[in-house]
Amino acid sequence: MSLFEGKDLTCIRAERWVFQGLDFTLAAGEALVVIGPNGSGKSSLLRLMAGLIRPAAGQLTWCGQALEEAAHRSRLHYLGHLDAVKPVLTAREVLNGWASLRGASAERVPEALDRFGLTELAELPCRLLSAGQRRRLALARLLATPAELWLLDEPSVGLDKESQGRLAAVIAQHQAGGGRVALATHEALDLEDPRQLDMGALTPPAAPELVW
Amino acid sequence: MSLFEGKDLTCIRAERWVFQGLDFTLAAGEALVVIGPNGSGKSSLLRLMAGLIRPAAGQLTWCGQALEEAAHRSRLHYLGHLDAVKPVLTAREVLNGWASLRGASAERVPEALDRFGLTELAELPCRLLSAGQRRRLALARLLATPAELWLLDEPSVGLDKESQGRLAAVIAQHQAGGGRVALATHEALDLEDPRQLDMGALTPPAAPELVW
Amino acid sequence: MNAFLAVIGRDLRLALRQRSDVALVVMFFVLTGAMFPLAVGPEPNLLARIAPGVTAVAALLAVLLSLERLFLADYEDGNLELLALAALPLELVALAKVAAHWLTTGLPLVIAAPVIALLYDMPADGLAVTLLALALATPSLSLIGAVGAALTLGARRGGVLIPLLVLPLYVPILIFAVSAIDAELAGLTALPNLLLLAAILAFALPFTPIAAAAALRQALT
Amino acid sequence: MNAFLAVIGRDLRLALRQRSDVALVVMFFVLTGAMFPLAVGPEPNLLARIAPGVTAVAALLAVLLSLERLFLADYEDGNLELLALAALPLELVALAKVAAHWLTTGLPLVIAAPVIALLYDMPADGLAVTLLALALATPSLSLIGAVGAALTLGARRGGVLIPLLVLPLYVPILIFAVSAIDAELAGLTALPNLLLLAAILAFALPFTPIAAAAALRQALT
Amino acid sequence: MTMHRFANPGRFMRFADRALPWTLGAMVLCLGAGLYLGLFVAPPDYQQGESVRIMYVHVPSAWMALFVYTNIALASAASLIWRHPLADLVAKASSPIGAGFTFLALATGSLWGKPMWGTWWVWDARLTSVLVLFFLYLGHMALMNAFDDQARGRKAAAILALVGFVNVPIIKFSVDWWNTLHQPASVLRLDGPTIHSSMLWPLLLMALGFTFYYVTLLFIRVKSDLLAARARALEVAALQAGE
Ligand code: HEM
Ligand SMILES: Nc1ncnc2c1ncn2[C@@H]1O[C@H](COP(=O)(O)OP(=O)(O)OP(=O)(O)O)[C@@H](O)[C@H]1O
Ligand SMILES: Nc1ncnc2c1ncn2[C@@H]1O[C@H](COP(=O)(O)OP(=O)(O)OP(=O)(O)O)[C@@H](O)[C@H]1O
Ligand SMILES: [Mg+2]
Ligand SMILES: [Mg+2]
Repeated sequence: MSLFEGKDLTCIRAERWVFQGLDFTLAAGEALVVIGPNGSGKSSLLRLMAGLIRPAAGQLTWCGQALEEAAHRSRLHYLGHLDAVKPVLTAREVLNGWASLRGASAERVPEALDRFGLTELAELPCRLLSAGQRRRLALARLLATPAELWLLDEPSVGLDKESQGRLAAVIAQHQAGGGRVALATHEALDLEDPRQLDMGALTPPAAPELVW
Repeated sequence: MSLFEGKDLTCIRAERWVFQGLDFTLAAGEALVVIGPNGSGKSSLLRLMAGLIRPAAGQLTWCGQALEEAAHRSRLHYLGHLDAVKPVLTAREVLNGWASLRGASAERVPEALDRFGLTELAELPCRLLSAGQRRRLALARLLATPAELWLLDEPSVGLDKESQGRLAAVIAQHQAGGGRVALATHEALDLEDPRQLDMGALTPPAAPELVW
Repeated sequence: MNAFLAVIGRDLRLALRQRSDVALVVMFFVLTGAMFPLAVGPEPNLLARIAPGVTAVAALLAVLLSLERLFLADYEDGNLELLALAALPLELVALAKVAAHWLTTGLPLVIAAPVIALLYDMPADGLAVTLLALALATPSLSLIGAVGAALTLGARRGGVLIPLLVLPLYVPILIFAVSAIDAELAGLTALPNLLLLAAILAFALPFTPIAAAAALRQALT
Repeated sequence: MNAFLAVIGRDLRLALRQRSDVALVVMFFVLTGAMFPLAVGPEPNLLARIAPGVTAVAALLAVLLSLERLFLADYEDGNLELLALAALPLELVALAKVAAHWLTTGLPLVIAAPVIALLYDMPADGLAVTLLALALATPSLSLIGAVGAALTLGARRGGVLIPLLVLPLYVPILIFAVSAIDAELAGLTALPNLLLLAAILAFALPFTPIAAAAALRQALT
Repeated sequence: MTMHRFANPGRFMRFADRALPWTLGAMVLCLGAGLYLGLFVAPPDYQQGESVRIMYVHVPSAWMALFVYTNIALASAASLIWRHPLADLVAKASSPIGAGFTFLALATGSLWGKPMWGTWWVWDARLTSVLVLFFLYLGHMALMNAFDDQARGRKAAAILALVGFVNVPIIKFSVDWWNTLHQPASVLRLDGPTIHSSMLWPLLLMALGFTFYYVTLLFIRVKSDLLAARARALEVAALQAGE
């Protein structure tokens, strides 16, 4: 059974050690919930998993093999702190664009909009959307095109109660379909048997071994 | 006793009705929690209260008198969805700058940093701060200079558990000192006897599209 | 390929969403061109002398101005991450964005050039070569400019840093373009200079996207 | 007053955080100046003719480039709300930001002007007037530019929209500045043109901040 | 800068400390001899007169301008391919020195131009391309310092250096490709030097001296950069210990 795995990962950002010696495994259908205080490195870890930044040490493997860039890109969805929504485009255009960026058709877009209750807002330019509506649009991306691995950085930020429910349901369905999800959060989300990774519990990075 | 009051407020943004016929009162020491689904107009209401946008109908009064711009500006703190943090400045510089913008001295800055656990990070350029650390810095503004009225738009977004506690404590202290706070949120914050204003319960605006 | 076109389409839609956008570059081009007669005075023969130079410089500056936003918007609103994770390599993404940039900047300039030629009443044959030279030069400007734009992401005052990085690299293009027009106006052949422009383009086309992509990766870490 | 200085200080610190920043505007100024000889050819007498015009145009463009970020950054990161809620009226905030902008843009240009004068070997007396003209013109450029910058908040491609709004208003400044230098070089008196420049400044100083503030309020709703 | 793993600056420091006195000595010797031969021994030019002696500064500095930029390009390639942090430091330390040499070439050139061509400056291919090189140096330096995250600035500058390298051959062969006022190469040419040895020797000595000057300065600057990096690392460590 294929496994997404990180071994002894060290992350250095702007000369500052964020974490070191971090291990994780993520099997099909699993949910990995990354928790921890602000600045403990949750977002950094997700960016590592997405291949947006390289680990200073340690390695990421997909069923044993080291990550192959193009393949990895095409198998993941990354949702960051930013919503990546263009003010001048309508919600629908944003999703269509994203779908075709992934080389997929736009057939799933209407359903994606519907799942996050955006159907009646679909034709509005996004600059008219409220913070939470924007966030929901960003989330709708997950459904606009299929992807095996979801990397979600505080997905529930700004969502109202109902939308949080929708999100939980969407994630559960994703897992049921054998998809895997790693998400960072400060709020309690009700997921199917989540495994927790507490960044706060890691041995805090020792003072970086000095230049010499 | 002085009262901050809004009567029969109507808000129209980009030709779209956000809400109408909204009333609120906010007495000294009170906390007004604005809840409601995404797009129900929480942020818009707070911007109205701050005087950043004008009501299409209805009026805002401070102990009976209609708002006097300059006076109102100087008595409020507004915290929006954006953190208004300059990537190139250090946390301390950001707060000092804000204090002097308000025509105040920087004497309270160290304490403000401390209350939100930013003292160790005070000398880092803010672009190195994580999302939650930025949010905490934005919140520290509330303490950097005194202001009677706090308008907080989803203040707890991205905060870890500990910081949420700090925030609650700070707000409680503010109320105890006779300050008033109006905040929009989706999460449950434990405040001293909050009064709720549910935007969802308002008579919904006619239609999401243009209404001429 | 599919995704490549998607990126172009996306940027075109963004640019054309406000139809004014394209018009703006053109107007800047024309305005700058129109500024010099005001600045150096009206003698016709003097104007005729500087016409090719002014045209080239104005076009170059118009492109320069439009460069900053090439990647910056996507970088600030988080779209760059998504592009970096798109189905096609970042090099091609960069190339696609450059293509869109040229279609919304360089091409309109070429089309608008006759206006300036008219302002300086340039002879018809000179105009023909001007258009040709611009058509060959502007793509290179976009390509090289993209590298500068990508390099300055996250740097403050990118708007001023970009010209400093890019202008030195623009110099040969500027010189060859002007010499081509001058040669034509002097009754000589413009061919060698046009060929040099083509050579620069052929050289920039494969390499600049690689450099730009590398810079973008840096910006994302 | 206190808060007024605070705004200036804040922007100065932002600009000077990297010392290079100010240098950049200057470099752009010099680069543009250096571009024209490449474009119009090396004849010294021709260059001497266009020297004043080029200097003025280059300065004008350098200011233009630096304008976009004047309010945009604050607008996008939410600082503009805070400035609008600061202890002093928005008009003064705008004025303070313009002052900071001039200190980090116009002033350096005045100081750098001799370099261009050297590239075109302009006589010393001409240089003196050039400096005077720039010193009078650049503040007006910043003031008027601020209005344009404020108006274009929210519009994408602001970088190109601003020139469009602002250039027409810059034209008189450009003309008077150039005529002043030309007059001096022609051995006549530059005084009348300099006075006209001063008049424009005196006129822009009180009114442009009001216009800018109004535009900023619009951007915030 | 992820010094911690990839490089061993300690080794470099020790090497630099040992090499410095020698490069310094060599520099003094070469420059001294070169200047003496150039200014007093070498004959004045039959048409240029004494002003030809500017050559002994102008030409070597012009060569160095090209040589240093080439070094930067090589170092940049090394840093991008092998991620070797020392390469980054070399590039960073080199560009101000190179800019200095370029400026010297420009200044002496235009000083020489006044008597020879009757003007300080002409916009011909060689002069212009050197001016462009000067701005490439400035751009490299500006980009290097344009980021709060030094590592980011270094990588960006490295990419720029590689892109800008195309200018070097243009400068070198501008005189051959375009007809310019400036005279073509007579020393650095495939078919061997074509100037008299009485002029060639001081020229080469000066060139050698300039090279040693460059190397010496390079060692010093890289060393100080390493020390700065170490100080920063300590500072950060202190900060993080606090967190
Ligand atoms: C600012 C003006 C000038 C610049 C930027 C400049 C630049 C250069 C450069 C880059 C080289 C190196 C050529 C190579 O390595 O092949 C060079 C060499 C040389 N320059 Fe200049 N030059 C300038 C003015 C002059 C003047 C006025 C003279 C004298 C008439 C002159 C005489 C020479 C000579 C004799 C060489 C050596 C050529 C050789 O033997 O390789 N230069 N100059
Ligand atoms: N900048 C804007 N310009 C025009 N209309 C806007 C703007 N921002 C929001 N709106 C509209 O106003 C309505 C209310 O937006 P608002 O941001 O106040 O909602 P909200 O309650 O804050 O939502 P959220 O919980 O997502 O923050 C939305 O339906 C949106 O369409
Ligand atoms: N863009 C960046 N460049 C350099 N360092 C950064 C950057 N972003 C964050 N850091 C540093 O990395 C550390 C971890 O940041 P990260 O964003 O991963 O924390 P986080 O767990 O996501 O915090 P939060 O819960 O607030 O999002 C922080 O201490 C911060 O100093
Ligand atoms: Mg985070
Ligand atoms: Mg809101």
